[in-house]
Amino acid sequence: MSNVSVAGRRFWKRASHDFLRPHELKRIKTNRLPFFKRNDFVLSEDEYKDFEQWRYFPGDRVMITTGEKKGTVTKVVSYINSSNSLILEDGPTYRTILPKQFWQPGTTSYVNEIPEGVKPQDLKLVAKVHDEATGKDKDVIVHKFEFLGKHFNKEWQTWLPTRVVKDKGEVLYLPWPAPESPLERTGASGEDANSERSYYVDSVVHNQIPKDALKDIRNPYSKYKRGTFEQRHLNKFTAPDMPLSETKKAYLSELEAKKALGHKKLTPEVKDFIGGRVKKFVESQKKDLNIQ
Amino acid sequence: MVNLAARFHDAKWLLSKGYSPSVYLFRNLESGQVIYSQFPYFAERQIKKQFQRPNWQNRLPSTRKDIWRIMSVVSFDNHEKAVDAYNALVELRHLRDVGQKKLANSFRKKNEDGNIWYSAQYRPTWTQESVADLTTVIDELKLENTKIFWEDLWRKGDDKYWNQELVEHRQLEKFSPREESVVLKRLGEKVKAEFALLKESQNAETLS
Amino acid sequence: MFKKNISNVKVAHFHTASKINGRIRSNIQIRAPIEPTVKNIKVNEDHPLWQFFHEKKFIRGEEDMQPSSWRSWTVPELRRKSFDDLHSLWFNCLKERNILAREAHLLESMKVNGGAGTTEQTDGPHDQLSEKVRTTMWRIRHVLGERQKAFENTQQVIPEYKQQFLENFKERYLDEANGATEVEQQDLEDQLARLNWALFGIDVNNLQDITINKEFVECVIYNGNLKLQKFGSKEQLDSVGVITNAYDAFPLFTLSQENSDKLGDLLASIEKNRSSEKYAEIMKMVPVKQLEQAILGFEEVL
Amino acid sequence: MKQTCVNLFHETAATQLKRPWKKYRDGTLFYGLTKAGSKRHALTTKQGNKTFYKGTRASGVGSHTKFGEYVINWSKVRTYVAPAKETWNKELSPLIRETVPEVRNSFAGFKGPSDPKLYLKKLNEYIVYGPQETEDHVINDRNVERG
Repeated sequence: MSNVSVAGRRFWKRASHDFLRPHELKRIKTNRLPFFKRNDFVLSEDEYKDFEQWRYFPGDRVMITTGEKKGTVTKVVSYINSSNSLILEDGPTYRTILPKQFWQPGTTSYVNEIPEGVKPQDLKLVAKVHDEATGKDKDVIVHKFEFLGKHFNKEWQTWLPTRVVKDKGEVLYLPWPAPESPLERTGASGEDANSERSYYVDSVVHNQIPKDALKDIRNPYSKYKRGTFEQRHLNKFTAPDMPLSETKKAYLSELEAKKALGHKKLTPEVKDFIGGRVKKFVESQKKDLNIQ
Repeated sequence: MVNLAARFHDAKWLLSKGYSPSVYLFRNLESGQVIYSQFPYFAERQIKKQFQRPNWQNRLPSTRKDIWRIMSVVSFDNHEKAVDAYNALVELRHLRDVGQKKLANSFRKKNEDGNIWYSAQYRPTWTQESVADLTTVIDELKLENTKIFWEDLWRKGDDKYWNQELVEHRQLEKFSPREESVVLKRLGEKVKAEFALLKESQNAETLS
Repeated sequence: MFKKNISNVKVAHFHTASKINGRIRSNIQIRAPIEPTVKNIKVNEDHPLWQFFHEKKFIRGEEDMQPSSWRSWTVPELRRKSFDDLHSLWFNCLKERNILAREAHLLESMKVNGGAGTTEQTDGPHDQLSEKVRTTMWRIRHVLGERQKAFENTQQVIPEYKQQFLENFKERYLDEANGATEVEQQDLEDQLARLNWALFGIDVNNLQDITINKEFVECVIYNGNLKLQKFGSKEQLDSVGVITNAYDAFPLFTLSQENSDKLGDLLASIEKNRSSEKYAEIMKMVPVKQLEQAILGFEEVL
Repeated sequence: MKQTCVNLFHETAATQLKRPWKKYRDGTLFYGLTKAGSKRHALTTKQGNKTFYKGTRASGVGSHTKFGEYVINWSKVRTYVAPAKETWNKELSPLIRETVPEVRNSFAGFKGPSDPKLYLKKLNEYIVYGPQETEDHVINDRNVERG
């Protein structure tokens, strides 16, 4: 804000990723203490930001489709932002060495099993569907679902994308899991000065916005203002044709002259003449064949 | 024209020439050093006398008029007190530079390198020491009815350092640096008038 | 002589050299430097620079600086606000950004980690909040631009819809005025006043500083006809007919619920005007001039 | 022989300071710390030729007269129109609590916020009901408002 410009800030953000020379990277790697290499980290620009990307929400029931735990049905616990993956309740784990400062209460060993993140594309959603035959709810694995607009979710008190399954014109809504404890939302609209309505359209003659304020509100030279594209613009952007050479001109005039003559219908005499010539040729061919 | 500040003047002389019973403290804007004067101006000789052990941290300040500003005017109810205070201040400065050099240095705020804290050329400790000396002088000599006119009351520090029975603090009227001499002259006239009134009443008392 | 002089003068001294004067103060000790304090500075409660402080705090604590618990105004929320409110909000935002910038600058100079302007990879809370306030600000401009566009678009289509709009209003107005109570009558009066402001731009409650123009003429004719139809009987309506000029309409324009009994007198004066010699001459004038004549004539009557 | 630090050991200290082994292509001496680094920066006030005037966005608001006075052209001076004291609503906060749910506009039956028909509809509502919210204005239970 104060002394670093937007561009400057961007520079600092990227500095850790892109601005290291190969030899510097090598130096860092060789001087570093040994650690278990993990390659699943993503750049901060590529981190998932919205639910459409994550697809699942903590609390959703999912089935794992790859790896050792393939076929397990479990629950989503949380997101790992740095690797765009989800932690599952009963998901895959890996064994690692945990320095003492990271020990949780109850940890007794340096070697520990730690839950491993699973990418959203390696999961399938498990939904509950009411089975009319048995009269009970049953679990259904959703092969494919999509997002259809947004709705105001009363449980979360916010706007969330709507998850649906579309099949043969039918739309089945997949609800988001509810929060564990009901949210305490205060300041509902219409209570304070911030949400009070004070604007009413009152005239078509008098403008409520002072004339002098207009030039500060709108930028007449805005680059986003497109205007309309007219023929004169098109003319301006179209290059003129190259002048024709003398030869080309002569050829074209010849073509024109030929065109002016027009097509003539064949007279019976001409037809007979052509037919006679063809006949003569065919017969001569036949004669040659007979000889051979 | 002779710069009167170049020489020491006793109380009798000051009284006879109509100078006000005041001591003037000037502050160096660049370094924060302070010089004491009997007059609303100062002389090079005073600088030489009051900075007897200059070094790289406590340099001999220049006489440039534009970098010296009035810090405070200390006025008394007679010329003897003013002269006593002036001499005592100069002596205390000598004590800090020579007599109790180590003690004085122990009080000073230091930077990481162990030198006196500074920002560019500015060392705030010089100004703060002169304020401390002023309290010492007033307390030790018991100079009653002292009025101190501060350029900025901020500098006088906490009230606990001052003997409230002896001293009264006032704010100098706001002025632009260009008008400093005029303001000081006017203040001198005012102090002198008060002094004359006081003397008159004392004379009347003695007569009766 | 000089020496003699000195010995006569009593001078107070501190150091040992002044022993000769009988004042030995060798035990004098220098004091520690006295630091200036802000306690000595008094600031007015309404000092303009307080606008750069949040509730007169030197710097806000962490509990007041949670970027995650605040969001920008959304466009639909801003659409509810009048121009004055949006103007106020803009300046409130501006002041808030000043406060944030001041605090960020202070933290930067104090080299506090995570403060704005440090080489941390993520923005500090000040930057984040400031960016959110900035979002509110561009949205204010967006909403006002949108509102202006709507106004201009309506200007384009109003000639097309105006007559229909007025006809619809007249129909509903006369319908509701039939057998309305006093409170309802007052409400209808208010509605008519709002209509006049909305379509003609005339504030009928404040006619003092109005300029006589085309809109005012239109307004007078419309109101005159409306009031005639509201208060007049069938015979009166038939005798006067539909009024098409401002000269005739102006007396009726002045009618209201309180002085509706004067309708007969007004109609009589209209008849009288019509039969006068000047009438034909006035009818040749432009409508604005007609209205001026009507006002002059009406004042004479009064 | 190439001029380097080692080869010039017998030269004077001043020569060493000038670092003659570091030169620009045109032969001029290079006194900086490094030759590398970006040189595409905006000019400062001290650079450029005699016609280069950078300013601070605060100067150049007037002109000098031949008598040495400076006349300010007020149309060039930045002005800020703050709301009047009576209309300044200080209760509006620059930011809103995250807990307040967001409202959306539907513009049902209209093209959008700048549709003139919507404007006329609102105008009609205002004429009939005055400055108060009608049913169409109110936020419904799905947190949607007509707009």
